[in-house]
Amino acid sequence: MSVITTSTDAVTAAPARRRPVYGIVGSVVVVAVAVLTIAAPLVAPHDPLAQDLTGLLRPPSAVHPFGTDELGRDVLSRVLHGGRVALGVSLVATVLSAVLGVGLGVVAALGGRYWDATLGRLADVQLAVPGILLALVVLAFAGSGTVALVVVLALGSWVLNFRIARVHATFVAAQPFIEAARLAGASTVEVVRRHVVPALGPLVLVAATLTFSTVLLLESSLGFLGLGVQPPTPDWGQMVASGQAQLAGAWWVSIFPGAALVVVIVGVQLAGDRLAERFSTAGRADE
Amino acid sequence: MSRTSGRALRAALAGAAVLLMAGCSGALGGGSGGAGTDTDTLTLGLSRQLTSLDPGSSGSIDGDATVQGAIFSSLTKIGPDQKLVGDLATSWRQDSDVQWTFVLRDGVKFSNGDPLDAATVKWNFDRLLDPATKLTSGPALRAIIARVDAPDAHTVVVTTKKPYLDLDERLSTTTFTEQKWVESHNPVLEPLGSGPYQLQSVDLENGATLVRNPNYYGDRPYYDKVAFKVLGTEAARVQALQSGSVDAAIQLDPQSLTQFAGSDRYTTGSQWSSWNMTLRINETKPPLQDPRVRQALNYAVDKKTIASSLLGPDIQPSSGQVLNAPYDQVNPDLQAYPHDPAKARQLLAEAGYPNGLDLELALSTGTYIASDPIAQAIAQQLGEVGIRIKVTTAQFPSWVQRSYTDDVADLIYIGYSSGYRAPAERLRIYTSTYSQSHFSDPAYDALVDQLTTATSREQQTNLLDRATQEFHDNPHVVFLWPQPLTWAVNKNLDWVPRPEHWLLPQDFRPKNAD
Amino acid sequence: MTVTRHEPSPLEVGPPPGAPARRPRRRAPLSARYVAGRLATALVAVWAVFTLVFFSLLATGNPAQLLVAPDAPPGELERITALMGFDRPPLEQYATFLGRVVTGDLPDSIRYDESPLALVAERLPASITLGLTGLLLGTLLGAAAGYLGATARRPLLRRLPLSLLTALDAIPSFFLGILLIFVFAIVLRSLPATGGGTLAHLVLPALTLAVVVAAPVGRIFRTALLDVAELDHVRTARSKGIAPAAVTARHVVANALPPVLNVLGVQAGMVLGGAIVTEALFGWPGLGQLSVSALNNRDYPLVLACVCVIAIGFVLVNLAVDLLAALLDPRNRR
Amino acid sequence: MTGGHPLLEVTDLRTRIKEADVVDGVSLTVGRGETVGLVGESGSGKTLTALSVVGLLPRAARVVGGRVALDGQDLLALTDKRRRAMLAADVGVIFQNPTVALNPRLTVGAQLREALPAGLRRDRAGARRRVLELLDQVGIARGAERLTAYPHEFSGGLNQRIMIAIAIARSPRLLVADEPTTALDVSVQAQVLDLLDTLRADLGLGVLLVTHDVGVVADRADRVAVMHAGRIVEQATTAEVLERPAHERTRSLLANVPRLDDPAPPPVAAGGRPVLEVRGAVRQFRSGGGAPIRAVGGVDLVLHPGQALGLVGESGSGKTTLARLVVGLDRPTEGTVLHDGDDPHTLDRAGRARWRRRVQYVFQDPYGSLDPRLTVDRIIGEPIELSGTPAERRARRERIEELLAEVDLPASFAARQPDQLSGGQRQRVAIARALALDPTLVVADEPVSALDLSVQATILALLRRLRETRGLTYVVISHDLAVIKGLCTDVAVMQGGRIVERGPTEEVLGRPEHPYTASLLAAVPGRRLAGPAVVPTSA
Repeated sequence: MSVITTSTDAVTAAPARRRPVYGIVGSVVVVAVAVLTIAAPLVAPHDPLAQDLTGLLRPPSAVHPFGTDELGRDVLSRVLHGGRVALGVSLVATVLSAVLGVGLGVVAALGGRYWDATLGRLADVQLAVPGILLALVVLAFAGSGTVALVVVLALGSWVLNFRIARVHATFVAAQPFIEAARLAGASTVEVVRRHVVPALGPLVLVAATLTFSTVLLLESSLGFLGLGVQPPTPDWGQMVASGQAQLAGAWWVSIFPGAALVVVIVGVQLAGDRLAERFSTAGRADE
Repeated sequence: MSRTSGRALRAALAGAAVLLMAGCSGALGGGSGGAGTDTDTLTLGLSRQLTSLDPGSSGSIDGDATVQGAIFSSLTKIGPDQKLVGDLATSWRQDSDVQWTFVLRDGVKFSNGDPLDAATVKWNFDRLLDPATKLTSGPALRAIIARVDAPDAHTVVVTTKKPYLDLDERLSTTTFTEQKWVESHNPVLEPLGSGPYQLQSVDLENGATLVRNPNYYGDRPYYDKVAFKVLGTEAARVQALQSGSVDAAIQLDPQSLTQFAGSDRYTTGSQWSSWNMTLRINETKPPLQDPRVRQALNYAVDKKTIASSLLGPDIQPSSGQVLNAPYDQVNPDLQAYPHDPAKARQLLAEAGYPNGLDLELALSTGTYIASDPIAQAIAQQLGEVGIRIKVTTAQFPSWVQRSYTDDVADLIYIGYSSGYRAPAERLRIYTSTYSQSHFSDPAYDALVDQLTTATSREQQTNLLDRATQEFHDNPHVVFLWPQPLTWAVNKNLDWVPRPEHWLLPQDFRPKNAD
Repeated sequence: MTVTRHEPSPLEVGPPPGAPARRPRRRAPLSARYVAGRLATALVAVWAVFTLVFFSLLATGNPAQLLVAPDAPPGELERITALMGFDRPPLEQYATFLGRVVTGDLPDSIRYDESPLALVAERLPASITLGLTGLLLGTLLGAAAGYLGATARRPLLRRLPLSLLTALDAIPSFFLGILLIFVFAIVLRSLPATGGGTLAHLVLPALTLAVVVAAPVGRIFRTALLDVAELDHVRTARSKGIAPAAVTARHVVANALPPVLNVLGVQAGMVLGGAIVTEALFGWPGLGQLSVSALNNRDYPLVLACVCVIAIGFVLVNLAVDLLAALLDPRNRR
Repeated sequence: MTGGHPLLEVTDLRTRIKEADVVDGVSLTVGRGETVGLVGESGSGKTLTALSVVGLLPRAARVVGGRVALDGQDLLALTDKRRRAMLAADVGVIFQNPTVALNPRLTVGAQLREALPAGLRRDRAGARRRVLELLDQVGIARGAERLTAYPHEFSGGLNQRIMIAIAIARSPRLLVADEPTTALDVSVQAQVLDLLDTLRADLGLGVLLVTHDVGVVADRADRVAVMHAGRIVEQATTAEVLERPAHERTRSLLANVPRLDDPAPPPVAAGGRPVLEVRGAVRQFRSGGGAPIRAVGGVDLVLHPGQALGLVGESGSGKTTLARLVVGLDRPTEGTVLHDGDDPHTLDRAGRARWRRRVQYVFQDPYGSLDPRLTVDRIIGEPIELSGTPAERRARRERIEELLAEVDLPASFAARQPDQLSGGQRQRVAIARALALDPTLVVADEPVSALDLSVQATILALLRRLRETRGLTYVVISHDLAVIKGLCTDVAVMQGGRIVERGPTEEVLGRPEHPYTASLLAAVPGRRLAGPAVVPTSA
């Protein structure tokens, strides 16, 4: 007997779920890049800072697989070392942003109207200033340093975590099991510790992948504008900028670090999508 | 969709469309004539954002000064061949050590038709000399000029405070506007001058559009219309050239120039300029107060290699002074410090720093040609003699601001250009009283003061040689090189590069035009 | 299976059990009170931003230093500083400045010697043009890709547009901009690389901005379409026997718009931020470029005007999005 | 116009979700003018059977075999387009929850017009006439005024009438009603079912009535099909099924229906200090701009040890709000709630902790009341960890085993998580948690309303047993009078935030004094079920 599909609506496409393989590929890419950059001193063929004024802007070759830059430095080694900075700074900023956002989100959700209104307004204010503009102001004020950079990146991204945490914490707080815990004698702090924070965990992890992409984008944009990590320390955004003028003649100076950025962001997004899907199916398991 | 919500949606969409169109017309109406598309329009790329078109504001030559140079006229001017000629003045003479008389051209008019006479010139000087104004050209002139008189409509008499041999050349960048106009307009954005062009529109961040001044007294410039485009970064300049949207641009990184080597559209070039690059040293820090340390810095940098690889094969290091031939008169006896790392290490050891020291080198983003790689290369070479360099970068304004304070970085990569060749002015930049100097050298200051008030050319040359020798032996900078003037200019255009970095529209004409 | 799942009896009057007493945020969004409340929030936001930026800038140094010629005699700096009032205590400067803002008598831009509002107003059309074009283009691209992603029968057509947008979204704006310039301006020479003024100049920066908007809009629209298509009332519509396309148009698309609007509100902020990089990259004569330049020049009356206008713009866009969403939902109407 | 075929003939229908046949060879018929009831517990496949017939399956499900013949014409053999046309012309569908089954963004008028046959839709005036006629037919007065309204402006009952109007708009011959009254209060439920009956009679419709409510089927259906695990286990006339149930499933289904003719627990003499005293309790909620809403408007209530008070009333009557006041989850705007003479909101910390142990709550929704991330062990142990004495904490493990045993769950369940439990097991865990600190007063808010009949019966039995073994004092909230009857010594009837009648269960339900109580009793479906008294619904 032939299979008959009886749903005839126009919106019939089976949810084109990303197959897990994409998530796995994404995770593998992220892990691979992370390993390569952490191991940069071991795997990089050259000193990323070693100049060769007689070999400027050499195209890719066996000695320099990614070519050399405007000071004759090996681009491959700089891309590898540049990842340490870009990914490290972004990771720290992501963690800071998650802690800040989730902390404030829980306070807003459970701290009563006053806190909710105040923090909500604060988030609105934060959102109303583009992250880049705020970064320009703060970095002009504090100077370009790693600490300032991390703070700026966290400031530019905590609102997402805040909103996700606030909405979800509000949802969790409205669940009967929270009242059950209160009836069992739990204080607000205990309710948060026992029920709210564990419930937020998976979501925060998914949000962290989003935050990480955002932060990495912002970090590289700042690097591109010359406000990020300072030379000679290599950084992807900064490297793209340094080769921008030579794009027609020496494309490799910009393209390789830019491509590295794209690969990491795609990898993180794929891994994040997979995570999101896993947790959302887990959440539906009992229906 | 229900009728009401449908209507609401349509209204919203219509509103958005109207906004969009309003925006378009606003944005598109602002500037007309796409660059490079209009054959009657000459499009020139500037490297610096404009700050002010007020003739009383001193600006960067590769920026507002060039635009001012097309709009205003001055008493004297320097031609493309470096010769000083009259502009508003038909003749001038030095009456005494401190008095000069300029005879003005007849019938000069501003672009709005108002006359420009000696009284106008006097009012302009009075405006600059008035200590109450904020005009940035004022203070320097106040140091030189005592008073300006206009005994009749054609005669301007300038009285200096002390003898000043180069006043005629010094005044080649002092330009004039009209009192009545300034009182009713914002001269920063609405200049009125008597030069070959008049302003049509200006956007300090992005450029200006000029049209020919019908009342101009001099040779009629070839192009009716000129668009200056601010291309603030190397990448912007390169991209503008690559996409063919400018006819000429200067201040290109030599490495970028190679991209245009085979271009069928542009000729490129590189030559000496009036711009002299050094590392200024902040001597408020103890190690740098020792002349041996400063000499060591000079020995440690391989100026020749850096200049030839990063600035162009023809660029030679400065000969141990802050002046370059052929633009400046130089001291022929001086030589560049040779690259001698051993000597540098020895001097450092003698000064008590056998293990080297840590210094900061501050850069201004994109202000000087190839400054980032140059700084990295210098840092590497200094590192080889044990001087560990941390390079910091800041936007030009904050970098400059910091350079005025004693908190300035230990080393800054900086250069000075000039629109005129008064030797005293070139050396004064490195006296200890200069706002960006952070050292004390009374002997050198005294020599420059004497040079400023020299009353004869022989005396001037003598004093110049003594001052440069003094500065060479007890250096307060790391002598580097002249920044080259690099350019890419449309093959069909005739143009003589000017070492001062002027990119004046009146200098351009098509190759085949007569 | 959710279909046969027993519906719990309707909630009784009162707040949801356990939740801290909270009123639904959007009760009567179109009432004057609601709009006034939102505008008040906007004012508070603008004031907070203003204060933050004011003190940050004050801390970065004395703007008078930039007004003084390099060869100015000693004392010139102090003179200008006093003239501009930069030597007063910070709080006094703040109070003075705030007072002038409130009375509408803004101090002139330091660099332009003109009212910063006039300068901002001059740049605003260009920014709005770029921003709106980017937003509209992105929305259209995203909506088309999302619609195809939910309804197309061919797997390729269903996946490709959305995947393409997602991939483009992973390219940082500055890098995408560079690539676009390289391809269209340098290799093909079909579009100008930098500057503003003509429609041709608008294409590349608008495309760069559109990508930022398109991918999230596309994803959300697709998800919303699929979710709404599963709702009971769509089943009701299907039971009426009307054509599938009509079901989609009347019942699915309209109900899938609110999440898209929400995303647009957030993305509008991204566009405002992205415009700073994009305008710098493409030399687009807009507000982003003006604010960066003003910041570099320590022209803080102008910086404040720019930042405040950008913040107001963001709040207004979000207000508009909220109002539009409310307009589209009759439940919010009476 | 008709051949020898029944109106609807389903033969060996199979519908699959993923790899499971959720409808596994179902065959049934519906004749003209006949109502066929399709009953079964949740998950039995009754709704999917109905949706398979009308071609409205969710995305994940698909029909893989069988025949669905309308008037002899096999729908499954037709092209999509023709099948759709035929279904549209001849079959009307009514869904469970009228509030979400209508498009919130379109006016009622627009949605009705859309349901008209294509030809009529284009004729503006004709369409309007027909729409008004339909509204009149489903008993909606002042139809013209209602056309521009949106569904959210109507009550559930009114919306369900509109759904019915949509279903009959194209003059179908078959009506498929999927749990048409489940989301409605009993009084509204009766009206809607009456309407369906009238329409069936007037229009000669065949009706396939899908429901879990045996009472509804008993009252309304001519024939009954009982479903279990995707199959029809019994199919016969209603009278036959009710009187001589052949299949074991049918028998247990009938046996588990709580009945109003069951005896109520005997009244308990009011002795000693009251466990609970509610004095003039008022709870107001601020509403947006308008006058404050009085959810509870001055309630007095005294409860003595051992009593079990049933709180009944329709949705919105203030039952849950009152319960929340009683357990201290909420504070009264006016008046006091005293436990053993103490007001918990004035107690000090230690006093509150002692009070906390004495009062516990069992929630309506066994899905939401257990933290899905914790094990049963942690869930039951939570009150002990938070409020127990040191001795209790040390004996935690043994205590949890005792509690599990008391609610008839094996000790091995301690390691499970809620998603590994059925609804009834969850509710047992929730009860065990409530008992962990040996409370004297337990408030149970609709403790069985989310459960299937068979499960419901066992939970009710558990609650009855606990009352006897532990001497608990109960407050039980339910909209289901039969549940109260079997469990409570006393009943309080709430209407509009007030208690309108209170007394021993037998008296109040046997001889209601207040007209509201009487109307509640009258609306309870299931008159045709065996037994002398009316039988309430389980919904």
